[in-house]
Amino acid sequence: MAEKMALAKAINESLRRALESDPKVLIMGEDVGKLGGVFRVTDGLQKDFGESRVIDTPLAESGIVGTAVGLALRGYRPVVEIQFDGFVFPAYDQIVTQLAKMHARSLGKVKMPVVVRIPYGGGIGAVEHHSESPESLFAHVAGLKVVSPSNASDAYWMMQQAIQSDDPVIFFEPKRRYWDKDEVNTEAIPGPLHKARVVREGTDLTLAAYGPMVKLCQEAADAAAEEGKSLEVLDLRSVSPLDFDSVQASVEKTRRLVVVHEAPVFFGSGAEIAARITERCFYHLEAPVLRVGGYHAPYPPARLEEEYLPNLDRVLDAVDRSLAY
Amino acid sequence: MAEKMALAKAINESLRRALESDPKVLIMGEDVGKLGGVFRVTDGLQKDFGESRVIDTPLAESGIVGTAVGLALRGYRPVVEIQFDGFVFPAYDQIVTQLAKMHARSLGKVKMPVVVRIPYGGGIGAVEHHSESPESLFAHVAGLKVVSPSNASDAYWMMQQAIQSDDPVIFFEPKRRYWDKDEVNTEAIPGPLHKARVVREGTDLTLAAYGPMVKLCQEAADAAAEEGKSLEVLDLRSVSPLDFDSVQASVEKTRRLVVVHEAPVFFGSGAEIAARITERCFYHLEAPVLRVGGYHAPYPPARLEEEYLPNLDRVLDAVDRSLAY
Amino acid sequence: MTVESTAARTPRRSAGSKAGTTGTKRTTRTTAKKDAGAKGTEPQLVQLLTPEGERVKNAEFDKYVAGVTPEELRGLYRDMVLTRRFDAEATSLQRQGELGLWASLLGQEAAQIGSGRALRDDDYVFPTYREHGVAWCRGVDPTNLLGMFRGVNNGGWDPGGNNFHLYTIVIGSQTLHATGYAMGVAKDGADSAVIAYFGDGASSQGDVAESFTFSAVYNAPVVFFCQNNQWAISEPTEKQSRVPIYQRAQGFGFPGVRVDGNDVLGCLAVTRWALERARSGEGPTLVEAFTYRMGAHTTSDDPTRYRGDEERQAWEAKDPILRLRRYLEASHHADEGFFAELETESEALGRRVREAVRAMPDPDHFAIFENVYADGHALVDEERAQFAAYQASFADEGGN
Amino acid sequence: MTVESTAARTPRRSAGSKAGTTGTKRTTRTTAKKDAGAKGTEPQLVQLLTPEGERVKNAEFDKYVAGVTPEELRGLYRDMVLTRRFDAEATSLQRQGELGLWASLLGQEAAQIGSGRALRDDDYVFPTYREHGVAWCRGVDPTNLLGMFRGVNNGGWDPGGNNFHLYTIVIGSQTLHATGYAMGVAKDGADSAVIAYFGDGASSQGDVAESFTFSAVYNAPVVFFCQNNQWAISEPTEKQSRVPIYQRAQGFGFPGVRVDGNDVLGCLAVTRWALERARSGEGPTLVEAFTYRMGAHTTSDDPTRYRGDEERQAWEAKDPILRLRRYLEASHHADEGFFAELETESEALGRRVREAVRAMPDPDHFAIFENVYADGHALVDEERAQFAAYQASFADEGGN
Ligand SMILES: Cc1ncc(C[n+]2csc(CCOP(=O)(O)OP(=O)(O)O)c2C)c(N)n1
Ligand SMILES: Cc1ncc(C[n+]2csc(CCOP(=O)(O)OP(=O)(O)O)c2C)c(N)n1
Ligand SMILES: [Mg+2]
Ligand SMILES: [Mg+2]
Repeated sequence: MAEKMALAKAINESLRRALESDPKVLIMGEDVGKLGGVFRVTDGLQKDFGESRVIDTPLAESGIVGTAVGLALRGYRPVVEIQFDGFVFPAYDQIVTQLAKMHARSLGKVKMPVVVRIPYGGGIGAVEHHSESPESLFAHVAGLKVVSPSNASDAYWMMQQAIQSDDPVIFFEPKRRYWDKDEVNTEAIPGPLHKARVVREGTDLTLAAYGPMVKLCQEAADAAAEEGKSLEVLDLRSVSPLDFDSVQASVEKTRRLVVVHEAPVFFGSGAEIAARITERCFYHLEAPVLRVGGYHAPYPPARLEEEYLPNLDRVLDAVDRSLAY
Repeated sequence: MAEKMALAKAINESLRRALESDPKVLIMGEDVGKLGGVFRVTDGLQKDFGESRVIDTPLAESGIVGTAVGLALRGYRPVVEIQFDGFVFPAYDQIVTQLAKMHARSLGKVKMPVVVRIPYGGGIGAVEHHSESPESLFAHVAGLKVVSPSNASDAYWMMQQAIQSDDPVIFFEPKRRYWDKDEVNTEAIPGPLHKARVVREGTDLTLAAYGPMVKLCQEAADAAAEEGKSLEVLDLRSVSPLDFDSVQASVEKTRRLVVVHEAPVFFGSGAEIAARITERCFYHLEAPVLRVGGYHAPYPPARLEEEYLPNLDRVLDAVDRSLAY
Repeated sequence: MTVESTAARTPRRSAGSKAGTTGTKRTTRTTAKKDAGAKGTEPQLVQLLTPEGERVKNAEFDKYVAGVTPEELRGLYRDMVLTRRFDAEATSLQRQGELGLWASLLGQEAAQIGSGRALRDDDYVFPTYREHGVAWCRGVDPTNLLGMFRGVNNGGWDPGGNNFHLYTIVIGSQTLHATGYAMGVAKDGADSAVIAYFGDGASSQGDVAESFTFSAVYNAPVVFFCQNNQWAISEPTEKQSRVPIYQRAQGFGFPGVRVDGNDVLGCLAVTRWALERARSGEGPTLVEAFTYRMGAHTTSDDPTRYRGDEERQAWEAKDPILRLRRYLEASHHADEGFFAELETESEALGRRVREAVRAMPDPDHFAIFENVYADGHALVDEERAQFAAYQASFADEGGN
Repeated sequence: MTVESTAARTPRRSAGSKAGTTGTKRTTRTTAKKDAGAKGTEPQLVQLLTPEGERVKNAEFDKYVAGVTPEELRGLYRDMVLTRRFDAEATSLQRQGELGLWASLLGQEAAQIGSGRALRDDDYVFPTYREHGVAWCRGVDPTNLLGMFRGVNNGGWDPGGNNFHLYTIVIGSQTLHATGYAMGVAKDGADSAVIAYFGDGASSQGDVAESFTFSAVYNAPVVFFCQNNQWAISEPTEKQSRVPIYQRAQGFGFPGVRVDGNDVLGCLAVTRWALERARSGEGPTLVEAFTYRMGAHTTSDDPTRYRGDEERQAWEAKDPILRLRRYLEASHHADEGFFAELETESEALGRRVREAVRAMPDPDHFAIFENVYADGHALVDEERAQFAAYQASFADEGGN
């Protein structure tokens, strides 16, 4: 059924559906029970599925992921919540050395169907550690898949697919879009989890983004259209694997690419995209791939975040610079 | 005095000099005392400087880095050892959320002169977690500096400079080069810590590397020379900051660039170098920047590491591919 | 520290039910004494002042407060009242949009003032994000605490200025900093002590356990001061431990004690004892201050979703300020004039803080690039320059 | 697991001195009993069989081994002997260059066989990298254990095949996996138990503390089996804890017990007790098996740099195999024929392992790209294809 719902609610519905359809699915995390999570993404789930399926954990992220690994070994499919981006690091060791490598270590004997949900990104005026975009730190690690939806419908379906995946998926939820509403068709059969989507067609330049920055790129394309520039907007949806084929196809057409993400530019996903697309499209590119992202600085205090984050002006500035080549 | 010494010994001598010249310098880590570290890099230091300066710690990496942060706040300059690359992850939270950000968090009031020594990289036939190259995971994080020497002389001097730095430095030691000997002049006044060095001049293509791969690139340049190709070899020495000016200068001359590192290519330092150099040298490059590095797979068991690691053939293959443009 | 959804809230639930407690059977092998339960009256609870304001004798700890003068008692009272006033002002400033968030210490004044006033100037404090009362004791200007909650900085005071470290948001990590600092104090041969604050929830973090290990092994002069305020956001203490938290210490080889965290005298005495241990080379101590978070976790939190009013009411009867007032009145250590004057002072503080916050300027945009490194970094320089050029391009556009 | 420098080694030191122990003062507040010291005779040590092979009575634990038949005793002996033989073979295979590294269990046979034989088939084991004896009890083919040490894989058996998880090298992490697995067992309503092995060094890791917290809070059916072999590479246990490790448990709300880790009967009994607790819903238990690493940490280690021979000699007198042999002989539970036959079997095992290892093929190069993901990954496919093309280019070059 198609229904308009907020992105947070779409994830909530998707988790509910997973809990209903597979008794092995578990929800774990800090405050995910009665409180329903600090963003209410797990609202009502403990009430309906009980404390043994929706588990308030001790305040210890390594413990959350480490026990999820054990539960997966026992045949469960845990969906764990990290309360905020900046609090995933105590779990980083379990994610990188255990969760990511267990399947390979066992020569394929065991599977790790664990989803790590991380509300991420800035723009909500929060205090330190609550606004970061650490996706690069996971994409570099083989064994993990990294995805980020940009809208409610994708959030619903990508969560379904992430839970069904036998691989660990780091699921980055664009927290500043939690309240954005979109049509969600809970019956549509979705495309593959790791495939990019052309959000808007264009001919002069490609804007590639994922998660919270897709909306910004759409706005930039609108603004550029008013100036007679036709921008194509790609929603990458997945950071690992990255759908280079779709980016390549778009760039072969537009011959220009700007990548936008909130994470710092230095060693960010824009670097990987620029490097690979330049290799694939060397003779097509009219301009170097440009990147718009965070600076090489700690995420700043809230009153500076607008200067730090990519915004319409900075995206359009990069578009102009690219078109000037 | 110039003296030929192994890279491990050069670090040992550098640590000794730091302990002698500054009473605030401390050495901390697992087995750094009587054993002198599993690679003997701290050999003899506890004997000569005592247990209060050279500290065997409990087996807990987060604790090692976290207490080093506290010691730095008290005015000490801890040099901590992580026994192997794969064991840095339990300390990742303290490194990323505390060590890297304390200076900025305090608006510059406190300094974090902490060196984190990490023997890294493969090629020594070790078991899992003992051969990884995680430098990308630190370079992406603002507040950290990341360096890696390629030879004994640099190891000596870069360690001196890292200890003198008021910023946290992640010091990646190329463990497979620990026993390689080189001339070390302990009186020479070195250039800046974060400046790349032209190891060999050339005109046809630039090979850029750091740490263990510099030697390989020199060998590749030798081999290419026999075929009449003149390769310039750059030892980057520092991954954050990255000396893009030197790379740019070289590429403006050679018009071709191949970056070599052991770390996986995907989201590796080659991506950042390729992206930025392509932007800076768009009209100079005759070929896309090519990357030679690890695959997107966990570091394999020892009997496969030769296939996994960049080697002479793979570097020369990339050189040929670049020259073929 | 948590920023929460502004999405629709579910209706208030009246039942104060807790997430189910695991049925723990008693075992024979532990030598640890088992307490009656985390929320009941505690046999081991050190208490010098009852909720009714009566001074009860304690053979072990009385000596640590024997010299406390009436003036000092009034001082403790004043500290608590002013801290509460400041805290209330911050909460309302958040409501008014002047702050993005506030983490109230309401109910924890005795734990913070009692422990904070036990410290010497040369001692060093590692707080969480809720130690406004301790900051007050250290002489940190309350306004400075508000910077991070307003979003103008991530910590607005010089930690070395008052030996009061910056607020730490990543739960538990400061306990390791405190331990390292204390190792440094010991190396220096100083007799200062270090105190690390953390919460009941934090007790589950691996970092806290590692700080126990390091401090025990190096015999570091550190006091671990756990304010067990019964809740970690929505999770009751039973989700963190099935035995009282103070017992955690003994398995690491140092003593733990539980004190009534709403009894300022008790907190003062027990902290003094623990600090004295630290100074005299006896190493670490764990103090569990049994108290209650009377407000929401932060201004973003809605406690009605997970706890009932009865619990709060029960704890209101144990209010830390009320009980000291009762004692001061009954013992005639303070008169009406004192209370009236304090009321005036309190209002003045509120006003001063309000005005100071409203006048607090937004940071300069270039602050993003400041202090990322102490010794500079080429990329930061490059990005700062690009940013400057970009900003200048708007200025160029003039009226656009 | 440690690969060490092949650099010059310093001369053997004869003094068995330890890294300085912190002068720990006794405190009054802990309820924990203090033991005589980590290396002395332990008052709390559960011991059923003395080093001299005498069976001593133990009111609490005798019942767990009351039914052990002479045949079972011979079985335990056989397990220990064969495990030691296998271990020795692996050490010499490393010397011969057939293995890159070996982590010997020499001296820890009783701890591993005693605990391993206490398990039921449906129980699940989470080992470190040294549990060759436990693997033996689980029926994992010894040859399979050698794959990772030879460098042909990172774990060469199916964990689910024998309910024996892969070796874990990152110290302590498996304790959380065990806890999660045990939480799953409880959810399934099964009465299986889970056992997590770790070392004295590992007890310092935050992950181990978190596993104690999680298992206690969820009352998970898990036994934490710590082999305190006195050393974490070069660091003596005092660098990890200033009180005996078994005491760690009580602060988390579950029992801890120290057993003579060189007494196979004691280990069997105590583990059975702990497993029974797990099965009957009493939650976690910590067992500290007090034993000794008689060899080097791994074949890369040189223990002469940090410990003396006297210590080893003292522990040799407590050899786990010797004491059971004495008991078997004195009680006439085994005759010369048994020992002779075992000797033959032992040699055969050595031979079989030797041959199997030498015949172990190197992995296919494409194995690098296998099993990175269960559901595939576009980049892995791409890199595999590039690798294939690159490999093929050599084939093309023919005689080059
Ligand atoms: C590592 C980490 N995980 C999660 C959070 C989110 N968080 C902030 S406060 C809090 C609860 C803390 O509870 P407690 O330690 O009892 O302190 P209290 O807030 O009650 O003072 C949580 C989960 C965090 N700040 N850091
Ligand atoms: C997280 C981590 N840090 C460091 C190491 C290196 N290392 C391997 S074994 C070891 C000592 C382990 O001591 P213990 O836990 O007592 O076990 P034992 O080796 O004595 O059986 C160390 C430091 C590691 N494997 N993992
Ligand atoms: Mg709390
Ligand atoms: Mg050990």
